Amino acid sequence: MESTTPVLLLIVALPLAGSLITAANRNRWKEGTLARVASTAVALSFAATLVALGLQGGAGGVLRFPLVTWGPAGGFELSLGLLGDSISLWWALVVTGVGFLIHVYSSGYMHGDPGFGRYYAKLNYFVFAMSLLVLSDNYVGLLIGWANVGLASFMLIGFWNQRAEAAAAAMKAFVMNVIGEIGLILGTLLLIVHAGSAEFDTVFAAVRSAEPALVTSVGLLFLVAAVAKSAQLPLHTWLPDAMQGPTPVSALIHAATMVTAGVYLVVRSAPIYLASETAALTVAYVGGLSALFGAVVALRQPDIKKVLAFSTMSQVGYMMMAAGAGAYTAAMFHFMTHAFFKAALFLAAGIVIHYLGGEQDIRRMGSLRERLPVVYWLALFSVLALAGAPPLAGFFSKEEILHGVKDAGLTGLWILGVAVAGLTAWYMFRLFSLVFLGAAQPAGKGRREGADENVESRMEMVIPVGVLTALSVVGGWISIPGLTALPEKYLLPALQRVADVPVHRAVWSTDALLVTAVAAAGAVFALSLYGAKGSWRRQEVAARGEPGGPLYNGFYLDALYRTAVVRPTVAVSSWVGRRMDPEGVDGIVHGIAGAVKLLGRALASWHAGLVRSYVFTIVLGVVGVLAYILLAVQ
Amino acid sequence: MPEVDVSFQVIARALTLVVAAVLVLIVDLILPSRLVRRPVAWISALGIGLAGWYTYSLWVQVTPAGAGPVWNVTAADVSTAWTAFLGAISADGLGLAFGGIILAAALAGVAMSVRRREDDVSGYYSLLLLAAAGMMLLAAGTSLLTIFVSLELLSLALYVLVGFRRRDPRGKEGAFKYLILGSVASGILLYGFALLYGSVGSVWLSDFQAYWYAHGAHGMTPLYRAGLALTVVGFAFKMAVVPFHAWAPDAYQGAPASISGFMAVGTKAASLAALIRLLSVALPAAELGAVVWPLTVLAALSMFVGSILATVQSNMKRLMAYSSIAHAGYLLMALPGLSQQGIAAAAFYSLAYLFMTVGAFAIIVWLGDAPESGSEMARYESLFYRRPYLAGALTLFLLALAGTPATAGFVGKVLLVRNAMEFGGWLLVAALAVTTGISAYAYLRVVLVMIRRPAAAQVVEGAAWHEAAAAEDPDQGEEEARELGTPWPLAVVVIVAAAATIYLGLFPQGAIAALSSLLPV
Amino acid sequence: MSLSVQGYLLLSAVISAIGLLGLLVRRNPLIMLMSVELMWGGGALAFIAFARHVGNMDGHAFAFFAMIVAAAEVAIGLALVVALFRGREAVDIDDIQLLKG
Amino acid sequence: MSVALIVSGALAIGGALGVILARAPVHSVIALIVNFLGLAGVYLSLQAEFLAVAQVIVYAGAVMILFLFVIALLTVKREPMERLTARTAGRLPLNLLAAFAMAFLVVLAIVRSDPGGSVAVPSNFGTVRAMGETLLVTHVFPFEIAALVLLVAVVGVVVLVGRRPEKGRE
Repeated sequence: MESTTPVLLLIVALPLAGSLITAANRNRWKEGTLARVASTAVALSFAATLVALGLQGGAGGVLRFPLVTWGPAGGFELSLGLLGDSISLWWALVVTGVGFLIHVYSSGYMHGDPGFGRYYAKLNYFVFAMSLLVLSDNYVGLLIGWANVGLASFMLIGFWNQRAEAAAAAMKAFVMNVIGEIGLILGTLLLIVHAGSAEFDTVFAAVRSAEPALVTSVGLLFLVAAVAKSAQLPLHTWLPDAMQGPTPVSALIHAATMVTAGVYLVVRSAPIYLASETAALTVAYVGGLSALFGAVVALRQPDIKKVLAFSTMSQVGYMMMAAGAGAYTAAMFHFMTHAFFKAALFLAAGIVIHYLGGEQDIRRMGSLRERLPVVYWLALFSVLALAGAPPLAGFFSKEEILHGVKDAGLTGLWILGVAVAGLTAWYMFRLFSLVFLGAAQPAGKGRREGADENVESRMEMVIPVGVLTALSVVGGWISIPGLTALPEKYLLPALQRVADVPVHRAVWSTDALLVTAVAAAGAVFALSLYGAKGSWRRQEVAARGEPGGPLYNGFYLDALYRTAVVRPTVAVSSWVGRRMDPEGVDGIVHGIAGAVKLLGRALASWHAGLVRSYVFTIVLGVVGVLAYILLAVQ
Repeated sequence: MPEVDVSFQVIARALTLVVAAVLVLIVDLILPSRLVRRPVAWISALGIGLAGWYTYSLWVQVTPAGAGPVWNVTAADVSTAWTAFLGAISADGLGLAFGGIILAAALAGVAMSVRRREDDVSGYYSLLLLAAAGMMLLAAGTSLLTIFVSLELLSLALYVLVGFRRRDPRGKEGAFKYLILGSVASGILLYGFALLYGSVGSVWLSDFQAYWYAHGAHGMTPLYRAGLALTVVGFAFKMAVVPFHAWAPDAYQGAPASISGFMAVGTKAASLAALIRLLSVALPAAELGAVVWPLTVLAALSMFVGSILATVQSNMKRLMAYSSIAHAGYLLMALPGLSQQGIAAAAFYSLAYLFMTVGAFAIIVWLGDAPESGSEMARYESLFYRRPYLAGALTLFLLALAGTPATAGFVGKVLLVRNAMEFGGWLLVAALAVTTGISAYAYLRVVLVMIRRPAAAQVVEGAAWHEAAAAEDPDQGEEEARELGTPWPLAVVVIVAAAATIYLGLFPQGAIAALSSLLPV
Repeated sequence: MSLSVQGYLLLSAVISAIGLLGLLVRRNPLIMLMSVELMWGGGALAFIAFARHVGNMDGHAFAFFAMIVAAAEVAIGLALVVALFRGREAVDIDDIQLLKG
Repeated sequence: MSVALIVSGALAIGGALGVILARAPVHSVIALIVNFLGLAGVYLSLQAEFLAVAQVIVYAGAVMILFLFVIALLTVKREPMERLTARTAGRLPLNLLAAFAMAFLVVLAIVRSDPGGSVAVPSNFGTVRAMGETLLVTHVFPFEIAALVLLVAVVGVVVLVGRRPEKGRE
């Protein structure tokens, strides 16, 4: 079932139009008008996506809209077009839907910022770029969207570009993205050369007959791209820094949509990964290790947004793990649920930060339960959803992923995944306790300049969080094994259209009990340590240098955990977080950049302006060319 | 005594330029000097336009739509109908296509020069026209003599133009270095031509083919090899291929930006066309590897040196010079296999390079072209907030040079990569991949400078610099530029270049098809 | 009797090489220009030797054009030398080094 | 091999060495004239009469006079010489090696090739009349381009040094 419809173009073009209009009138219109225009553009785009969903005519349906055709000329043919199959529309739905909520939220969050119009223009531009990425029917279009998404993210991270850290963070994100883009460009070039086209269907048909080495190379190159965009090991360091951007941006880009572009690339390229086990397994292990790494590092982060950032890295790691293991529907399902609860958490964090006048250190918060009761409840449900408490959304999607990984025979990764589920509950409840429970800490107590006491009455901010939390609660019910199982019914046909995808059915199993138990243990553990009277809470709070009571009054349990589990974990966590992270991985990136610069300086000194040395260089060149042509070839 | 076949049709495109150059000089003698500026610019533009018309009308005849080029029908047509002066010059697709690119660059050069305030405008325009004529002839020359003399015509004119900037010692310095190194290269080329002539016994390229028919593989004597090697070096120098590139940064930085833009495109296109023509007749396909392999290594070297050094530059013209060195490497990717497809890729990339580079240089002119290193970057500081459209256009050109999808630069790179892969140029593909990343960093540094909001101190410093520049040299500086207003030709150059960069990125098939059979058979 | 073509070629190669060496070791721009002349002279000699060898006068034409072009080049080169070095204490190419990197 | 040829060749090489070894530019000019005269002699032995004459007139005459003018122009106070520094001394062997390597390769190509015997040439080979036909008939097109080269040289020199008196605000 294929049909052509301009609705696809509308999904992409509306945010672009919104961006241009907002940018053109950014200094002329009032805040309210700007916000309304930009939000309407995205809302219409969301509506267009729903229309497309209706036109699609069932799970196997494919919508197309051709844009540009190149060739056939010069021996190859390229065409740019839009594709609306189940995978694309699934992604577009989340991008425009969550994007709309965040647009609404931003009108409150960015209220009074001098760059208000600029902000909305960029936010709209991001939605455009992201929808272009997911709706393109070929790798070149995907690449164009990919590059634009990178640019949008660069501009939004560096939005407050008067701040040196913001500019530095933007630069870092950009460098990482460029590394990824090179991988994508090279992979695309290889495919174009092999298949004579970049169009998905043609490429996937050609992949069946391609040499394994070529397919593996493409798979690994795409993995490089995905790793950079999705903040996976070892190119993840930009993500925590990216929290320099406004909080709604973090919610939209660095939690819900952009970082999952890597997952989209892997899922979209499923036929390539199915043809190359090496590449697929690499994806799975990179994902698994990233999931573990993110979770471990998140255990001790003091910054509310950084905890969420590392959590994102960890959760995207889950998705990559699933995609690598062949459980594509599980990866896509988790993408959707994660978008709901992570966006909700970020937006809730934004409210908290606003309330505290810009404070982001969780050790200085506490007792917000009394003062932000609505946010408290909303956050609680989102945290539960992320931690995997049944029957909230995260429970179902995580369940499906672990099941898929186990089915694929990757027992090691499965164990790792279960452990990460425990860690997830642990760090989330640590965060939750430190922020909402216990006694008020300085920042929570006193008034600060710029603090917004009435933030909870700002409906444009609270309602989006409420909607997202509600989705986090009910979103998982679309995939109750044996009952609804909507994702696999809807998404599998699109995959099966291009490749023989193994079917991982979501089923109930006793493993669910185990995972839930592990997560519950993590949660209980965190609550006991960081609850109102928790010993670790006091220790951490004291560690920020405030006067506190006795450091530690050891329960037996505490002492046991402390020596057997907590201390090693904490040690590893802080070691990984502090040493390896900034110095190791960053060091490599800086090292490469530094080496290029150093090489540049060295080469530049060769161009010191001395004619004789230039002549000398020429003579050397002549000798080389002459010697080769004269002697080497006979 | 042979009858000389004078064919106005074949030489009209170069002749028009020469006539325009002479007219410019005559007008300068007639009119009082304060009235000269406008008429000579118009004469130059019209001369180039007319040359363009002649090029186009020949192109239509040589490559009739649908039928393919004439020589594909009968090879004899090439040697009789479309050559002149006993075969000293030809009118074939290769020369016409690259000639069109050269003319476009020359027209842009004229348009970028209308704000120049030096005296000697007539000298300036006439030299520009003569250099363009030399490039046209180089691209079309079919005897070693024509090739050599027209190469020297363009070189000498450019030496003077590079040193044109009045009272700026940098221009003279760049010009002198360019002259010395260029003479060395010409001497090497001359020696190479001598060895080729001695081996073949003729300076006509048509006799080279006869030589290979007669000798077969035995034609590859040591003498011939040496001649070939020295010849290749001569052209590589003009294209600024590493290690024969050292003149380029100095010359580009010292020259007026309008000239840098013109010569970056024109010299490269003309030399590449001549090199392709020479290799296609002077070597049978089986022997091509002997020349292509060393060129491949040099191409990879060019990409690396060009892109790495571009990352540490603090002068836009110098940065563009290193970018041109890297691009010389990319263009050489067309040579492996020397196929129609490869030449089409080179021609397309030259066309793309024309728009990207001319556009970038037009913006350099727009902002008040300056030869210093370091302080020059102050002009680009926070440009996005002062002149968003200009900054946007420059960003587009830089992104295109880096090879971003949806721009002409990307399509060109795809075509070149495809050719290199087909003929086993894996080294080139790998070098292109790595250096694309490095050069992206170099170009984006500029974009970041434009995005960055200046700290207060920097603004003062920049302003002070402008004042100092204005006091020191009233011809230059952005203040002055603003005072003069933006001449519309400059705006036209930027708009056309930007439009073409995007158009060729989105709809390249027409251009690729038109360029798909340039190789003389 | 006359020398074989190889003898003439060796002579031309030696003269060209001396010219090249001059460019490598001398820093006086005037002498550098003269060294360029030497290189070109060697090239012209090779052409004339080959012309005699292969028996057509294309080589003579080439040598003649090389002569013309060299003269033109020297004229421009000297003009630049005057512009650059007038009034300087030492005439040394290493002293003009504004452009580098 | 005639004595005249040996002497001419020796003059050419000796003159060339003189150019690069003399310290004062004037001495180099004289050495260069010697080189040109030697080359002219060699041309004569190759039946290139016209070129031998042209060599003497164009080079040894006009071009060398140009050099002397410039030397005079630059020497209002003192000889136009390079500074007496040893900045390049350390690199001299390297430079020698490079030039030698290049020359060696070219010589190798020359020696290893077998050009065969020279062909017989008509009696008017290299005469002024034959030269005229070559330049004005066979190669008339490059000849015209060469005229443009000279035009460029004229315009170029005017542009570079012979500026009109500067007007306006300078």
